[in-house]
Amino acid sequence: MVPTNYYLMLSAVLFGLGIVAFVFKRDIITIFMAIELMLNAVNLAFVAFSQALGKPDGEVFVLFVIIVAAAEAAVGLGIIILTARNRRSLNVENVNLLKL
Amino acid sequence: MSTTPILEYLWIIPLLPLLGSAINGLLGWKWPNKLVHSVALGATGLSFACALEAVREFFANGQQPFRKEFFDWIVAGNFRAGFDLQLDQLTVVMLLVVTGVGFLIHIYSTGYMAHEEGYFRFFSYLNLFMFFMLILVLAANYVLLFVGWEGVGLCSYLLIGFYFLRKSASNAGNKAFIVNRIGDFGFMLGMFLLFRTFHTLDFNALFAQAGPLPSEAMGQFGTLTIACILLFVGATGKSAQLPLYVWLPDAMEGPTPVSALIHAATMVTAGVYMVARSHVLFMHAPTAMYIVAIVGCATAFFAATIGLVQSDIKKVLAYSTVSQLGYMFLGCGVGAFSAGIFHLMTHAFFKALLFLAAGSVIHAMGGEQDMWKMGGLASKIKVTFWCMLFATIAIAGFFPFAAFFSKDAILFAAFNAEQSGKVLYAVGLLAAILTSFYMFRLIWLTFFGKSRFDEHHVHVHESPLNMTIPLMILAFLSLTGGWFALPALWGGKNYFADFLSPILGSGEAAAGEAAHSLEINLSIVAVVAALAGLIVAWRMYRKDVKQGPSTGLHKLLYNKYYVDELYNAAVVSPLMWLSRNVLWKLVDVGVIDGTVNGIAHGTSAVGDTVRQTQSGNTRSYAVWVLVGALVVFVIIFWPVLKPTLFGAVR
Amino acid sequence: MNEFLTHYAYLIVPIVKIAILVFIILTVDAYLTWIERKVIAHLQARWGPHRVGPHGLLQPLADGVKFIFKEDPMPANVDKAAYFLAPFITLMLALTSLAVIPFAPQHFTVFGYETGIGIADVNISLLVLFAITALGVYGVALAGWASNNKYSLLGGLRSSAQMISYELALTLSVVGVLLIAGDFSLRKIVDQQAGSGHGLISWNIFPQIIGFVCFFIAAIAETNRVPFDLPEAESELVAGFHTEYASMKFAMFFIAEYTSMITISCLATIMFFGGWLSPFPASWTFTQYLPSVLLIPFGLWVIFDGIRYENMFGRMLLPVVGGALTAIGVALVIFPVFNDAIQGIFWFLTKVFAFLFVYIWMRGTLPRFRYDQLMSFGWKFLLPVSIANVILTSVVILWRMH
Amino acid sequence: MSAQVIIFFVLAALAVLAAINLIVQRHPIHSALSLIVVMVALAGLYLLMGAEFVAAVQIIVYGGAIMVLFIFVIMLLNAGEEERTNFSKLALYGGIPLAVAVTGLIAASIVNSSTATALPPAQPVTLTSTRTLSHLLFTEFVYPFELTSFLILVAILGAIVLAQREN
Repeated sequence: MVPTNYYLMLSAVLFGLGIVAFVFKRDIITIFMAIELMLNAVNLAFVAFSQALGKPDGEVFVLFVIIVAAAEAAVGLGIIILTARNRRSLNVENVNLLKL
Repeated sequence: MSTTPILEYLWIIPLLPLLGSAINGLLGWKWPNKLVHSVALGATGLSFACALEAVREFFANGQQPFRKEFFDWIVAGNFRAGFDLQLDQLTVVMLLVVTGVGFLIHIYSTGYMAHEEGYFRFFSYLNLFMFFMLILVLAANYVLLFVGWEGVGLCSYLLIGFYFLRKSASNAGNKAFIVNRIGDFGFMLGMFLLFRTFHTLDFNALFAQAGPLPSEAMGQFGTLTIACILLFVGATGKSAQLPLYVWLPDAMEGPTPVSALIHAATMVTAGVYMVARSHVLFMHAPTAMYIVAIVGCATAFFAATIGLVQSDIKKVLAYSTVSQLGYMFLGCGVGAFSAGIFHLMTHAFFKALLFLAAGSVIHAMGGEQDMWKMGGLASKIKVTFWCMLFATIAIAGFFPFAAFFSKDAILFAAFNAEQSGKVLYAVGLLAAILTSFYMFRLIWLTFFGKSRFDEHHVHVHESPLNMTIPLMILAFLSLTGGWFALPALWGGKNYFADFLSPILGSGEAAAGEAAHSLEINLSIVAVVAALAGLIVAWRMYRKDVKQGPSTGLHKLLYNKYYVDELYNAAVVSPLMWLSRNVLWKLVDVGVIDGTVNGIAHGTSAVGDTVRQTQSGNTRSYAVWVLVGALVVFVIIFWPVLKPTLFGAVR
Repeated sequence: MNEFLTHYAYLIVPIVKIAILVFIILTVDAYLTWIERKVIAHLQARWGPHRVGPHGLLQPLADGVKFIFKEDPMPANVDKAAYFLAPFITLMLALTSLAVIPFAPQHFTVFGYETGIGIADVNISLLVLFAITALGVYGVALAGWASNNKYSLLGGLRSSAQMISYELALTLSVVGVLLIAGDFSLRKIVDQQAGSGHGLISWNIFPQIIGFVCFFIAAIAETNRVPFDLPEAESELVAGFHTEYASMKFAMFFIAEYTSMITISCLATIMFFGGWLSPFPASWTFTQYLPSVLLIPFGLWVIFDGIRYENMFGRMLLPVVGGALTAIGVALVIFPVFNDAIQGIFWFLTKVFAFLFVYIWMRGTLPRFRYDQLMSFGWKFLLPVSIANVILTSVVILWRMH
Repeated sequence: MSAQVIIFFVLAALAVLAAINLIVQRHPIHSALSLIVVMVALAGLYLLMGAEFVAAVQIIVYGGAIMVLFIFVIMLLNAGEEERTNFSKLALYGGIPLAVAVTGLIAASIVNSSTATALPPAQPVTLTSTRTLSHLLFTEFVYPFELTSFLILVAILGAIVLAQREN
């Protein structure tokens, strides 16, 4: 039997890696992937908890997270395509109009 | 279930006008007049019918005062103000007067307002007024009564300012509202005091507690006395008594039906009703009673004197109204509550009639209100003339018409009052003479003599039926209305007093059987007084007179004792000065604007400094997000983290 | 030795089964190419392969040898990792998807390890199947992208778009069946279709005819077969995503394609045509001799055809084959045990091959879609219809309940 | 060390390595591929825990739809390798410590929280969780469920509006 702690630690580590990617990658798409990675880490924690406590609610929540991720991907990638079209670059550091 | 469907659902009576008002007010703006006034009339008529049915059931129940708590409205601690309606003898009288006269005046208005702008607005307001007035008379506790009280105030404001394009009209509206505020303030203070003393504002509970209390001696200002005086201040505001009567004459800016309904028949009598309703308290406070009597008497005389010389037909009626209200208060003041209420009823009839007739006259004259520009109308508008004449006779107090009995009862009670009764009686009698004088002056100036307007421009015409029929009905009522209360010696029986006695107690207890001869004499005196007034007026205005230059006393009276100017100087202008120089220039500009602008500048300054962090580089933003996440995490998980971080150190 | 086996049976038995299955599948794939070429040839009034071995029976062998020994050039500056990964992904997924398919009802016990015919008996086998199919896109997409060639890229893009679009319809079209069966396990779905033993009337095809049509169309699109083979449209983009692939890598794509054809056929059989169930009512016991009735005449015909075959080799080989087939048929008659044993697998294979034939038949018949037609068909027709089917089915089921 | 633990560690190592690879790789396609590996590994973990339906959905939706969309977009935009610009000094110097801090804090609180350690091992409690899940989804969580469908509708519209060229 695998202790639940292992799963939680794994999810923490993945989450941290997601953060690092989120901060350190310059490619919009990769940053987006980092977000997905963090979502996955959280999902792992959810499933671990729900299985440990024998309650399926956590898994239901995972389903919701996945749905949201799908919607998010649809819109986000649309935005990415637009930015790539307009700014001819996927590097977020060139997309710097968001200031006074 | 019960044999008293309407009583069980008493709220239907006020609700109907409210519905009518809502319908007309919300949807009526593009409806044809027919639809609008059919809605309004339907609402009022139905509610009148319901009132009749309710009264029938009331009698069927053997005149058991009916009371029902429909729902809690305000509940806070031990304070409860419910939507409780009650129906007892007093309410019955008021209910019938309000709905009945109101219905007639609605009918009249359909003719009078036919060519006015904002027809739907007018009827919406009128229905709304009916609603509040019914709430007022049906209320079973002071708070609900106060709702109706304020509501009718609002409606009167709206209706006085009906021609809001006229500066004078809107000013009059404001004036009425503001002056009433003073009275209402007193009223509220009175309510607070009562609640503080008795921990309830419900009529039954309150009076049940107040009843057994010892009545406070004359000249002693106990709690009850003060409470009663405060309530009476409210009454002076609403019922236009000295010193707060000033708004009523200006209120004549409103359409004439409004003057008839609100400022003669119903609303202004609310004060009297309230005093009568809380007579238990007043009975325990002779001082307050005395004050009421004095104020009433003084008002009666004072207003009558002003009424002598007014040239505007409606103004005359307005002052007459004030003085008649004074009579009612006099009645209440000397303990003859039933007499006061009785006079209220009769007055509702003939004063409404007077106003409506005056309105008809004005209608006929094409909007002219100055009596000096009238004359000789008797032959041209017969119906109006006769109705007006009846009303005048009634108000003047000739035997055997309405005011004769009511006014007579009041004067008789005053005469028997233990506190300086004779004086009150004398002044009242004087006022009676004046009343009959200015009324007949009005008649002569308006209807007799040569016409003082050029026939070519103004072509006089009798009003349509829907205006004249209410006149006739009211005329009939004001002729016969007095016979409800035939004093014993007129071979009759005072049904009215007996009817009200379970509620008000028999105020005429003072008059024993021995007093009959006295009463006869007094009534003869009264009739003589009325005759005197008539004769004087006839002598003065028989021949067509010109409006002479007003001088001396006449000038003083004509300018209403300069009371308005006095108030202006004493109250209004200091207030204006205060508002302009202190509240505006100091408080508003200095404090409030200063604070607001200061905050704004501070915000922008902070923003200027903080925005440096906003580099526009998404990765930096990502880092900021991270910082925020860190902080939130630490805050949330502090209990778990504390041992983790510092437990390890030790 | 023996207790070792019993101890590790849970490892050994599946491995053995996998090895057997892979061998069988690869052979079937190989001969599927032969069958396809033959069938199409005859549809087009040609002979098809007939040089290598009698009736070209050894053609697949020759192709295999060719694939192995062919040179494998790699185009300049491709993305190596992806370039190598793509065919492996494709083949691996194609083969994996077969793992959850039950081929026959029997259960047997080896070394105390109880197992069935078919690798794994997962109770969400259908979901697993769809999951694997869903991953199938990557092979094509990566191949297209990695090989650094605009035709390949276009092919990859097309195929990924097409697969995403038709996956929806594919998944939705079987929901009806799921609603009826109330379970994800393919085995349970088949058992449910057995009904009260009155043969084919209780198969899902009848209540789910719409679902079946949607399913089959979408499935063809998923496997990139004609008329949905845009990713490798020869006339437009040389060979689509596998333009730059040669020899074994190309072979992998090919095997994968045929394997997924088989998978889909199996799936269709199981979902709609009652898997291994016989179409005849259980009471008709004589029908269980059908295999022999088919095998013996066929074997005799093969012998007859073989003895007067043009070349020596054929005259030696074909009679042997025919004899073997006849012998099997006779054996089935003699030993009822065997006969009972093979009933399920017989029907299953029959149905599967029927579907494969339909595949090939369509390839021989239908023209290719245009890209926009493809998309609008998938989104505007197939998807709504399958959704409507779902709604209809659930309504009917509810109505049945009450 | 039971078989399950071994499987767990294998899958976990796979996931972590793939995640690191996501960061190290410079071409978005490779990052995407490694992310897919992470997801598949996670699906394996779910299966290990007995959450089979979630595992399947994870692969179907994440692996089969979302990541395909990513790769599709990458191919469509023909994205090249990312250039290593460092305009944001904040991210350059502040990033690593913060990330480490957050991760460390989470891990620390997991390790030291009495509840997390007291949890029973996450094991296949029930293998028919699909039915229970759907039950929950349509009874207890029906409103969120409907809301998500609305959300998806909105997302579709948004994607369409974004993607279409204004003309």
